[in-house]
Amino acid sequence: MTAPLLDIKDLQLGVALGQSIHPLLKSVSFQIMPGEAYGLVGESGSGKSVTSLAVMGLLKKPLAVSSGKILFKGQDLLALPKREMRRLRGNRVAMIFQEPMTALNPLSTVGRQIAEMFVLHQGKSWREAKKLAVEALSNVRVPNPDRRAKSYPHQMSGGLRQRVMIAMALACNPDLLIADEPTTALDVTVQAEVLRLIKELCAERGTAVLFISHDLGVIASICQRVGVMYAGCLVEENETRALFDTPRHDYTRGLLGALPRLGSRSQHGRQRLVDIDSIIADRSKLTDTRFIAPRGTEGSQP
Amino acid sequence: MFRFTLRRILQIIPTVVVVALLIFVIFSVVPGTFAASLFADGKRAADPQMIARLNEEFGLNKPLMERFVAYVTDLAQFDLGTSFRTRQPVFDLINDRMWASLKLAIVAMVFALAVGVPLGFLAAMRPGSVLDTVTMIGAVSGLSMPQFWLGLLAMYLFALQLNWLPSFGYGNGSFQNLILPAVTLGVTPLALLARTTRAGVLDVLNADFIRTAHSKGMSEIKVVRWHVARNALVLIVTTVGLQFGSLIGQAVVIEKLFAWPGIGSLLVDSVAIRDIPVVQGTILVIVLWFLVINTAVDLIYAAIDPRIKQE
Amino acid sequence: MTPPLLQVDDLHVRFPISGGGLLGKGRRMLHAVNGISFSLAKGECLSIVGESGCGKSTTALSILGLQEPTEGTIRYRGQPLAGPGAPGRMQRAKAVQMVFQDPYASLNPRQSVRSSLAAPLRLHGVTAGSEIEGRIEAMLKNVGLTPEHATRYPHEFSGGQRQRIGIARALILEPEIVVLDEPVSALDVSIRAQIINLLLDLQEKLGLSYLMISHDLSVVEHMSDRVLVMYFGQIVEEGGWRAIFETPAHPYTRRLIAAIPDPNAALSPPAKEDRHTADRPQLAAHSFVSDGSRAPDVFTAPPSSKLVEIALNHKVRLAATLSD
Amino acid sequence: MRLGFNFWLGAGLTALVIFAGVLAPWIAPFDPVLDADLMSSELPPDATFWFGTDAQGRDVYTRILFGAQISLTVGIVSQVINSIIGVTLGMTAGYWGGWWDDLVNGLTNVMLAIPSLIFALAVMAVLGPGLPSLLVALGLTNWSWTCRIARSSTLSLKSQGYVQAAQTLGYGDLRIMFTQILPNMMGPILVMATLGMGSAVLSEAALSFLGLGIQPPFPSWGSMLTDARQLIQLAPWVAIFPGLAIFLSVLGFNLLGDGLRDSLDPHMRTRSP
Amino acid sequence: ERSGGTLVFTAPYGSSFATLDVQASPNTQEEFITQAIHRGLYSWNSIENKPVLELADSEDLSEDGTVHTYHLRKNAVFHNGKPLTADDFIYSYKRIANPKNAFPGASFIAVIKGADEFIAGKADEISGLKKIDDNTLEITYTGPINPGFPLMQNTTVIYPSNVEDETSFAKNPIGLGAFVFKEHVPGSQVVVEKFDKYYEEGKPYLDRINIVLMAEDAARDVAFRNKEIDVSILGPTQYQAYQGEDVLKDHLLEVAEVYTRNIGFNPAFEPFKDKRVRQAINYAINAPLIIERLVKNKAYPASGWLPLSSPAFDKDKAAYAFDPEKAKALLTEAGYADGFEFEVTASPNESWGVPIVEAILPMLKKVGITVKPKPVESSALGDAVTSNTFQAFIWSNLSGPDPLNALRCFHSKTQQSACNYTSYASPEFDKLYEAAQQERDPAKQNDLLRQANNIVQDDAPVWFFNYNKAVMAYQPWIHGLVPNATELAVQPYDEIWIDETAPARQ
Ligand SMILES: Nc1ncnc2c1ncn2[C@@H]1O[C@H](COP(=O)(O)OP(=O)(O)OP(=O)(O)O)[C@@H](O)[C@H]1O
Ligand SMILES: Nc1ncnc2c1ncn2[C@@H]1O[C@H](COP(=O)(O)OP(=O)(O)OP(=O)(O)O)[C@@H](O)[C@H]1O
Ligand SMILES: [Mg+2]
Ligand SMILES: [Mg+2]
Repeated sequence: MTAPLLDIKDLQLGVALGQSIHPLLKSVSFQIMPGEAYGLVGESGSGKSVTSLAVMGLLKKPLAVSSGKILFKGQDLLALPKREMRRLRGNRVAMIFQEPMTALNPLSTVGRQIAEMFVLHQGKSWREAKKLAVEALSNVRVPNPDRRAKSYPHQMSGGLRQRVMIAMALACNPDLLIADEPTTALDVTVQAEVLRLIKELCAERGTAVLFISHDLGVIASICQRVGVMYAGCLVEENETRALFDTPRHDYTRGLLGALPRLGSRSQHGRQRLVDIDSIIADRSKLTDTRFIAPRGTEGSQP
Repeated sequence: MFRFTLRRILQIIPTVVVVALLIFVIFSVVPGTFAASLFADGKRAADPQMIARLNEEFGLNKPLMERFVAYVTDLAQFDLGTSFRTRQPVFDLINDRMWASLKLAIVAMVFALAVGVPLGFLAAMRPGSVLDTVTMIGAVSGLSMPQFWLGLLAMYLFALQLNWLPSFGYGNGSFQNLILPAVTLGVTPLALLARTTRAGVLDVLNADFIRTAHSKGMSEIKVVRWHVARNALVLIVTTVGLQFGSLIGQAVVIEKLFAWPGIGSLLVDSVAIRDIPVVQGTILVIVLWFLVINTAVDLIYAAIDPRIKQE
Repeated sequence: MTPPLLQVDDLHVRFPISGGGLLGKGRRMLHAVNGISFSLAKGECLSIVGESGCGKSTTALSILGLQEPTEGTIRYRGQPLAGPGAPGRMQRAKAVQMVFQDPYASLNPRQSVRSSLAAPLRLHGVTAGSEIEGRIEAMLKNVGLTPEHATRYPHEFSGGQRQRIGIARALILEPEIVVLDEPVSALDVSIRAQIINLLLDLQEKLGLSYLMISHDLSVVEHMSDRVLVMYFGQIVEEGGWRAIFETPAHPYTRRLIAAIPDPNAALSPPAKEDRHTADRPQLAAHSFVSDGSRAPDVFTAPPSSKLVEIALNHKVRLAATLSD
Repeated sequence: MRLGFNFWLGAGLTALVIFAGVLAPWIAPFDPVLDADLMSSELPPDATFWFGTDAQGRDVYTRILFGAQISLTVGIVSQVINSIIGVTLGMTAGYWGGWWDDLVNGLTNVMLAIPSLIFALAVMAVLGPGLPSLLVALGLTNWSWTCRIARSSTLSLKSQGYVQAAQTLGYGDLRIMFTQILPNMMGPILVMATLGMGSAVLSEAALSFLGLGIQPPFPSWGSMLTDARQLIQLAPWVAIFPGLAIFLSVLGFNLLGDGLRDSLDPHMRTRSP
Repeated sequence: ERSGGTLVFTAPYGSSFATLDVQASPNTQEEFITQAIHRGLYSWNSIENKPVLELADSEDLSEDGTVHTYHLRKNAVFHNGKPLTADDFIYSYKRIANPKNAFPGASFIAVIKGADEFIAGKADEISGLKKIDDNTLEITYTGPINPGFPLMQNTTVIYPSNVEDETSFAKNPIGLGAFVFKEHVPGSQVVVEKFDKYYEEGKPYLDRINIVLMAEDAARDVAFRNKEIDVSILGPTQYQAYQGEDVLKDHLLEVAEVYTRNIGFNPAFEPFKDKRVRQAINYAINAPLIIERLVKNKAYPASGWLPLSSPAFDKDKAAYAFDPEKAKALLTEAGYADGFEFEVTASPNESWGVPIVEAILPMLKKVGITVKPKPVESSALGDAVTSNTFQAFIWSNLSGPDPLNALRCFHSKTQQSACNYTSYASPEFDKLYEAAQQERDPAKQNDLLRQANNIVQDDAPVWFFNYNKAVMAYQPWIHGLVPNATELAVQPYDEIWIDETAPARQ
């Protein structure tokens, strides 16, 4: 059995309020295998983004990890010196953010912003790096990459900008790509193209993906395994198909039933949507039970 | 870019026209006349014939409308009129004084920039640190002090007690004479620049694209050099423009205190003796200066920020 | 024949865009809506779908009187709602109301729920305190809140509750038509279901007509009776929900539906093929003005084309030359 | 809303000024104008005259207390005028747009281009020195920033759901402006006004220095300081205390404004001067 | 050896020179330039306290005293090399009186016969001006007056008649004085240098004078203490401070100048119609105390209109004593037992403006009178007073050196707007004054004027405050300064020299 690429062990983090720490993540553990696409879904505010930021080592001031380990290829990222962490970041672990508009520097050409990756991690000269940047743009199927490299972010549509982000993230062929809701700001048709792009490129290069989304449909179309988060806990984890077929945790079940599914009206007629609140009597108890299925099997109780 | 430039330059015109009208109206109803002010010090008995003669000579007894037409006609030919007091063209008077004012404003601004921007930058890099706290307290204090009070204190300290610098005046135009007034004048823009720089840098540091930069594995220094500096510059340039533009106007008090022969003191003196053509001309020049500087800033802005030209 | 509840005819909206000429004169026009016609029947839910910027909101705002149409007419029960002879804000307010997308921005943070709901009543001549109280209470109950909530301020509510208040406010004047602009897209997944259920309940209970704008095709399918597919200011396809979702004709509609990440489809790929192969052979691809894959120029009027009825109540936009 | 140390320090200083101004008639040991004994002029601070006496033999402490009234009046009244002008113009311009917006924008640019001290100087020259003229002069000069902020706030509030909702509910324009828009932009306007109070007090001092401020016997801090500049060596207390009073009160207004701004909207810092 | 050195002189009356064309400017500020560069027919002799001939060696006087024949200096040369001739006088006086120029000096030229017609544009020549030959000039005056006063002013100096472009005088002045114009840094200073061909043998001593502009007292104080300037005009506070400092107190030059500070009462304002009210105010105010404490003794208490240095000053006439009781009694008599309220129009001037009104305010309050300062700008004060729109005003007015001219302001025939600001009219005074006008014997004339002055004092049309004391501080190495009662700051530069102790000469 291969070693996991990313192994998060019992991660706890919180907001430091003076002396005390207000916990946001109450013990989260999961593993991502090399080349695997892992999805995280969950309620807004359940801690998906902070988990990903913790992996990147990008938590800012009031937020801090209080315990746990983040092992990347066996190395504990939390114990890594800053310098080493920087070398890893972008190079081995890369990230795409939700808002492609604000995630790019408006005053700098996209070509240059991609080229920075090569200068930083491969010690290339700016001239070479710019050439590689054009190549990276063409890799993400941006038409006219030569010209596009010289454009500024505001001259591009949302979809193009997100492609630039992807080009940037994949520039150094990272082992892990973290994508935090990369398509929620995009139109459906554009979203589909971007998703296909991520899927194809990562498959091509064997890049593992940590994919965060609200949208179960998106998760289903990309990920092999899914973790469901609720109130700072990973409450259920399973193979995608198994999770959809036999959700076990109340919240997961609520989630799946709460949304109308395309085609279900014509098959079953209009059915009342499941109201999560009605199936969950006591939200505070929700994190008491967890359903973590061992990899490769159907879900089972811990 | 050319079109943008031209458009911004043409936009100055209506503002100048309105300002010209405004000051004409204001100073046509101002009480007191130049002729009467000649007797203000009581050193001569008032001479009604002479007052009448002077008013006639300056056309002050003509109807307002007629004066207005004459004023506008002259202005349209870039003629600012003739000073009541010196009987020289206002343009010459202003020209004589402009350079002293410019020198003062430029040195004050350079001082403010050289000190304010680095301080603001450092403060923003370490928010909450001692340096940050001290800088920001200093900046609010700088903004809270009456300028002439500060100048007076500086004058007593550096000129009288320490005897390091000349206390007043233009001298023969040497740099030493410039230091005290320029530094005093520079305090306000310095404080404002330190504050805007800090706020601007902090805003940039909180922007999403800085997080992107960090996620690329960039070191702090590179983040600042590659991404923060230029974005913060956009804000700094705006402040510099506004401040630099209004510095000549703000210098009125400082010029008066330090007997600096700029157009600020020319203005105050001319208001005091009701030398209306000079007052109008000076204000116009000060306004024009403000507009030109800000237009220049807009152009610089457009050069820095590719988004501007678009709209 | 009685006129339909709402009738929109050949609606055009153009926005002047500054910065054309040297002094910002010679203004260009942005063609946001280009000749839209449709009608809305009593008790019906009509949805408009289409990509961002295609003019959905502009259409809705025109109906609400928040945007002056450049051309075209909008009639409510045969009476013009916009343009000359249109009623004032007051009458229109009783005909059409709106539920907004962002539950956080749609409530005045400085008004309590009660005053948000009471002020429009007062404005429309309901002055008796008891009547106002009664109507507010009833309305709060309708949207699943309790009368105690009335004294609170918006920040004391969750997103879902705010959206309920927004719905209550839209319904307090008892309008016949409610415009829903992305009513659930800003809400967390777990709350969406509640609001969708609520909207459907209210529609049934009060006999409301909905004009819904949404990106989310699964919600559209779930809620709508009829669907309009908009593309750059024009309706490219129009039909009952079944026709649109089961037999989409226009390539843009098909692309739209295909793009929906659907867990069922993703997990069982063959099913996907089945659903969209029901092409109509008589509609050759070249007869469409645009297949929606390339962005047209928003600064010029679109080329002429025509909506053609291909089945009962199912229309598709075809190039004008072909249909002539 | 979390208010920082700055805010409380500013609030404290401002409260002190208000306290001094309001209670001056009761807590001041002397009359600010009539208790002048030339025989006891320029006395250094002692138990009777806490801050010493001035050239006219008046108690500096008393005059500083009464000076707070003038400074508060100048600060508050001029800012109320400024805010009313700025908000009215900015809000209507932002709400109605069109030619009115262009006109207001033009006017704002004009006002911005004339340095406020110079405009105040001109207005004072026309109206003559004195408190009422000063209130008018300072009230007319500094509304352009308020106007800009009001306009941009209105523009962004206009597209907020609740404003649009009010329109669809049949509210009239004025009702919408006053019940929906105005209350929601009071924060930044208040900040501008607070900061403006500080600069009004400073402008009063500068105009006094230029011979156009409030004239005696009203004890304004600016004129006290201006009168005292000759005495800075002989009787420094006559100059130091009014200088400190100006400094501390302006500091108070500024800190208060900064504090409010930081707690209302940290991003506003960069938008206004 | 007195020769050499640079004098740094201050021009304290503003932050600029209006113009270098001094004929066009009535300001004291420009007199500094005049004094260095120009000469007029007469000049003021500070020692003898009267005007004396300057550009003529001698004059002949006609029987009726109206025609003067001047024998001009033969060695006088303009800075441009032109020798002085009678043409230069005719040219200069016509230029000053030219109606197109509207120069302020025109009213001085008006003492020459025929000048009025010329000024009015009705004549091409001034009939009273006659060139006998190059070196002889005959002037006919309108009456038997002393032409020294009008013709010694800086607005009546003589320019060379051979300069084509008259506008050049404003930038490049040419005169007959001891110093040649060198440069003007606007708003900063005027530099003049020694004129080698100056007509007085051996003069001037100085090589160069920098006349620096410095209006702000505090700045001047610092500069003087820093030894950046050689002389400084002192304000009251500095006067007091300098007197207390050993290094400074020995180098103060004091003089009683010829200005009377006063509060003028408008008789159109009901209470001021009554002489007793006006007297009461004079009794109610402790002027000496104000002078001592507020003006720091930089003034002399006024005992009447004519100042100490006036030849018609009456040493025996006592000033109004400080007597509030008497003031109250007078007010009661006049029917104002409960007092009244009046406004004093005042400029910000520290010696004769609002601060003084502030000081009398509590004193008058004690006798029941409420005073309100009505602040105006300096430039508006003249307007307010000459347009007679005041209840009372506080001002400093010229009251010398010529007593006849000074008392003209109380002659009922003088217009209110000219200088009879208090609309004073007393038949008794008029009789004495008109007699004095006709009197040719100076002693008798002064006697008449003395009596007239005392009538004014009794009638109290004004509150008599003080006569100005001008004080100049100078560095110990400066010599040759004179107590000029007309204006202390204006010094005869050709007499001044600098000794070896000057830092610049070491
Ligand atoms: N800088 C911060 N300071 C304090 N609390 C924070 C901070 N950042 C996040 N949180 C809190 O941490 C919790 C988890 O936030 P996170 O952004 O990870 O949620 P999420 O699952 O990504 O939600 P969403 O789906 O809305 O993006 C939330 O309750 C949030 O309020
Ligand atoms: N006030 C306006 N001024 C100028 N252009 C406008 C204005 N309002 C809308 N537009 C433009 O009109 C077009 C249609 O806008 P509209 O808001 O109707 O789109 P939409 O379909 O609702 O998009 P979304 O799904 O993003 O809400 C867009 O290109 C938009 O930029
Ligand atoms: Mg998130
Ligand atoms: Mg929309």
